[in-house]
Amino acid sequence: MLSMKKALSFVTILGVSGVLLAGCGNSSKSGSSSSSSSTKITAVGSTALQPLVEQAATDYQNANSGASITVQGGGSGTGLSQVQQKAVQIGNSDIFAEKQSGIKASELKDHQVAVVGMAPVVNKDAGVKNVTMDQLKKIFTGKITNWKQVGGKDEKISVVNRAKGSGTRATFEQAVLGGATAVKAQEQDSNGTVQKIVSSTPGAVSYLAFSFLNNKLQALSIDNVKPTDANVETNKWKIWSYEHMYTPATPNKEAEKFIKYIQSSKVQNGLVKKLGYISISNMKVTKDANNKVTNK
Amino acid sequence: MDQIKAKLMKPSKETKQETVGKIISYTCIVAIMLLVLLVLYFIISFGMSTFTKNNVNLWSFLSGTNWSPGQVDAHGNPEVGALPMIVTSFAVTILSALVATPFAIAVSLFMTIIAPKHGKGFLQAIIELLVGIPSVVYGYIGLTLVVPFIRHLYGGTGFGILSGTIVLFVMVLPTITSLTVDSLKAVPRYYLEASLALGATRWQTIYKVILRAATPGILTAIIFGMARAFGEALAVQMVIGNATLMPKSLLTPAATLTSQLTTGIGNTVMGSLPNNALWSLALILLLMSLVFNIAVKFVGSKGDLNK
Amino acid sequence: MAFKDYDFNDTYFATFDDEKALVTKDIQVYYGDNHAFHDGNLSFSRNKITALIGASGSGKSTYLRCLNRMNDDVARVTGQIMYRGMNINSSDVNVYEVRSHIGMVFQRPNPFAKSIRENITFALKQHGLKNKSELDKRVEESLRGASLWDEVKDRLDKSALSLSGGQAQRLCIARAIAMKPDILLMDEPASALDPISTKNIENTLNQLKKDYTIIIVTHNMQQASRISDYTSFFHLGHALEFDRTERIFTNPHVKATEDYISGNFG
Amino acid sequence: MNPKIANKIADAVIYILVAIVVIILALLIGFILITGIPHISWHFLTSVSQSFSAGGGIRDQLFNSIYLLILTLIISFPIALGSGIYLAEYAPKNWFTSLIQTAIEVLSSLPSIIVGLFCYLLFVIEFQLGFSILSGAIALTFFNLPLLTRSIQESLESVPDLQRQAGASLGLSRWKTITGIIFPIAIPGIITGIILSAGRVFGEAAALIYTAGESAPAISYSNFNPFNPASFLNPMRPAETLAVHIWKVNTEGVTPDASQISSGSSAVLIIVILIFNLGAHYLGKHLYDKMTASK
Repeated sequence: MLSMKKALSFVTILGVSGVLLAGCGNSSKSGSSSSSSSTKITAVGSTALQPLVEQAATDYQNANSGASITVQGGGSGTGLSQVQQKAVQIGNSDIFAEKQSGIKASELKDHQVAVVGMAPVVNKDAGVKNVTMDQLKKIFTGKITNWKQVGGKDEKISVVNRAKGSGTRATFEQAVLGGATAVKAQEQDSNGTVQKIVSSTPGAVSYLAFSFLNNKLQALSIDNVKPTDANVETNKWKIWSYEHMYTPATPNKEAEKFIKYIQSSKVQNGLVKKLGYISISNMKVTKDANNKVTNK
Repeated sequence: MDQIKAKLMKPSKETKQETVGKIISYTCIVAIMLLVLLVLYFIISFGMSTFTKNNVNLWSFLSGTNWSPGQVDAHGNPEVGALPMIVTSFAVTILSALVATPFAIAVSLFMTIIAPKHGKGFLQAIIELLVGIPSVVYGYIGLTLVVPFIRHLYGGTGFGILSGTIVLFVMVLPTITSLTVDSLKAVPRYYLEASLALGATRWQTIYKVILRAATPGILTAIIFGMARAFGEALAVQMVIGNATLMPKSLLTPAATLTSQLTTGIGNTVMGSLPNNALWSLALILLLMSLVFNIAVKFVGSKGDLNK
Repeated sequence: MAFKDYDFNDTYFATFDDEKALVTKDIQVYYGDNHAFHDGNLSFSRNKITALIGASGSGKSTYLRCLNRMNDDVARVTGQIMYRGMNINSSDVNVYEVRSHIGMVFQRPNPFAKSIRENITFALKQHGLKNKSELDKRVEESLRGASLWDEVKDRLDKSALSLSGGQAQRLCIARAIAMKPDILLMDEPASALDPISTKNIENTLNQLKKDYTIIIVTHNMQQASRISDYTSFFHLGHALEFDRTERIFTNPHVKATEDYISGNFG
Repeated sequence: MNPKIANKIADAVIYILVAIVVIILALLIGFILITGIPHISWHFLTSVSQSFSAGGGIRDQLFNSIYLLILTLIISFPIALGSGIYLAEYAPKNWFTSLIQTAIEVLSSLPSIIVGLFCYLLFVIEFQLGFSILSGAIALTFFNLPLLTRSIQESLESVPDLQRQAGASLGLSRWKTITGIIFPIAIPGIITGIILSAGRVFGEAAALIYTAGESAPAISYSNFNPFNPASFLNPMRPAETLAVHIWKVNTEGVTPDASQISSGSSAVLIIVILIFNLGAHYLGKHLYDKMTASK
């Protein structure tokens, strides 16, 4: 019965520490994390950006022993709010901080690390390969409801939106809807899920990051412009956005070094492309938070 | 003689053991209660800020049908009407529990009374296996098997409450079944024997004796099953369509409280209205499950033979 | 069964001047507001068997369970239980110590789900007996005491749940006497058993008498008359009569006792 | 109706319902295994995952799932046992006890993401545990406690009172009676509870995204110092579990073989759970036999 005794004394310790923990939790609401060791960096936020940053962090840590970087998802909103509260050193976001309600963009510093292009996709069944920008707008605002209205099969259109507040949706609506409200419909928050739903549901339409386009679904051209990296670089293809890594206005030195690494041509021409993003350095234009595009 | 007397008056090893034991078990229950209270406090304080800080009218929150936090309607009030999600959550939870319960009871009876030898090991192994399958996997299987099936059967997109119910049915089945098995096992064996000896058929015995005696336990099983259904997000989100529309039938896309919550929480900023509104959904979820819980217990206390 | 209204003041308690092992004074038992047992004033002689008889619901089991404070958690018990000159019905008194001096055997055999040996040694070890050979000695002694040794000596490490009902009950007796108590309380120990097992148990009790004071509840009057030295008759939560067993069964003082003995109840 | 006919009908209904359930479950598990097993190979099980190229394995995720389960059980089982004992043995039957039970049951209906976020804010940030297995284990403790407490309570309650009376009559303390006599009898039921809650740990994703994290940094299996950040035993390192990995490759995975990894991982997960369950039953049986001398 010795083991039982041990287990039971363990219970007591845990129980007591639980009580203590809970006690602290109530009292120390303000004690935010001021003490982060100089080399430990946490980046949270956008799940779309995560694979890139994670892989870059692995390479970076291999090259710089002593650096410790944790990369996690959680969504752009989480990333921005956590970096604003200085709970983490880097907040990854698909969306400009200015566009996220509840974030004071002036307190944050934007580091653009990649560009992602997005394309409307339809189920192959619909028989549509090209639409005009106006048709696309009408589809997503619910004014066009059958594929035959845009030259496809007689099939009901079922719209799959991306999650409200997500970078993808903000970018798409800014570029396509221009202020109009999207029709209320399905909402999915990840590229993978949308990819599967559109490829398996007749009549479905949505939009995906370029890296998720595949031969099971049909990517649409808009006004006969194809969704390609080259078209994004010249802004002929309008639906694209930056991937951001936000830091506080005065960033942590190590975090800044790491971001510099990601922006370096080694990563931009290597990892960024391999992961299906478009390199920042290849862009011929820049875009600001209000969607104003200027040539470089 | 006096030695025995002295011993009788003094606390012994047992007294100490009992005190220690009580302290341990009381500490544990206090720890659990603190955890529960902490979570409750957390959800209530976040969930209430929609109404206290953002001045959203509670009634319009509960009865509104338009959910677009971040946007305002013609009067400048935020569009946070949670009714479609409340209705849908209710619908899928109750429907899946309703569908799953008879199956769960049948399987439990099969495992404990009808064929304990053959049924038990095999069925129990499968049921225990099911609990561990990640929601995502349920979601994708739902997407590849259930949604097309419903689409072929009834037309439409296949997304909707019906598909959600089917997926949830499979997900809550293990919980309800295994807890029901526990409560059937707790019915003393001699109840069964006594009833059979009186000439009752097996079904009469099951229906009139076993199930009655196990009613409180079965109801607890259903509560836990509904709790699982309520809290489930990833799987439901993929098959129900996740559209914040008032469900018109079982076949139109809809969204549950949890699926909206999970979709939105990563894309909103803590402290902003869209985020607070999501926490209010969590609060509603909490209150609804409390109501369910009390209702089921109330029904159960009426059928309880031990009272 | 409708009982006649007997006068609860029509009582008779014979006194004997042998040594007393246990004396109760004015025991009352309350379940909440329900006054379940009244005025328990009985004395139990050392190394004798006292039987408590009466119909179901007469309060004899309730009373018995007061004697080692098994009612502590379910009822409120007032009055005095004098054991070795001390009132043990007091919260100051160590209840665990009380129970190790006053053992109990229950109506349904309830061996622990452990081996036969462990059934006996579990509590002994807990009470501080660690010596292996001493433990083995106790196991043999108590099993012999309960007339079970010969039947189980080859399978002491087998589960006690494999025993028959009568064997299991004798194991429970062995378990109780292994603690070397002063007093053994028995709550209808043979009521769930067949006649042969009952006979075995009765023989065992006769053996045990020389070392223990035994108080036994039984609804079986033949059994009471066969094995007990003294008998007390209980009715509707009252003890009405106490006397030598042969006296109770041949010529009781109290009308209720007489009716019960002669089967004229109701 | 004639009771004999009713009996026949009832039997038939039960058999049909059971058959339907068996078919559904067999389909489900068969689907996962058939689509998954072809992708399982030694390489798959023993190599690290890749974030963008094909051919990644699940070595670390598999280990993390098991390690997380162990840590979670170490934290949650003692608390659940203590609380289960309280509820089954010590709690008075009054409104306060049923309030406690209701509160615990309500806890189990919270969406996992809420609990995940709560643990993120409190443990990951406030107590600076960081994204770590430990944070994940604490979050999962919240899910485990209700079910585990409930099943321990039920298992203890189903042990007949006669055993408790026997213990008491021998002068044993109630605590000793519970731990030494009642608990061993309740072991099989408690094992079932552990298995069910372990399943929840294996399958949980949403709560872990915010606590244990969704990245699996390189770890060394030859470093046995749990305080070394590179050690596989370090509870303070971030750790992606198999379920989180499945979630990740399904949602934002950009590897070309994402769907193969997903099906392969699901099949592996099922097999691991099966092995764990069988092992737990076996160990439980062994423990039960040992403590109750039944063979």
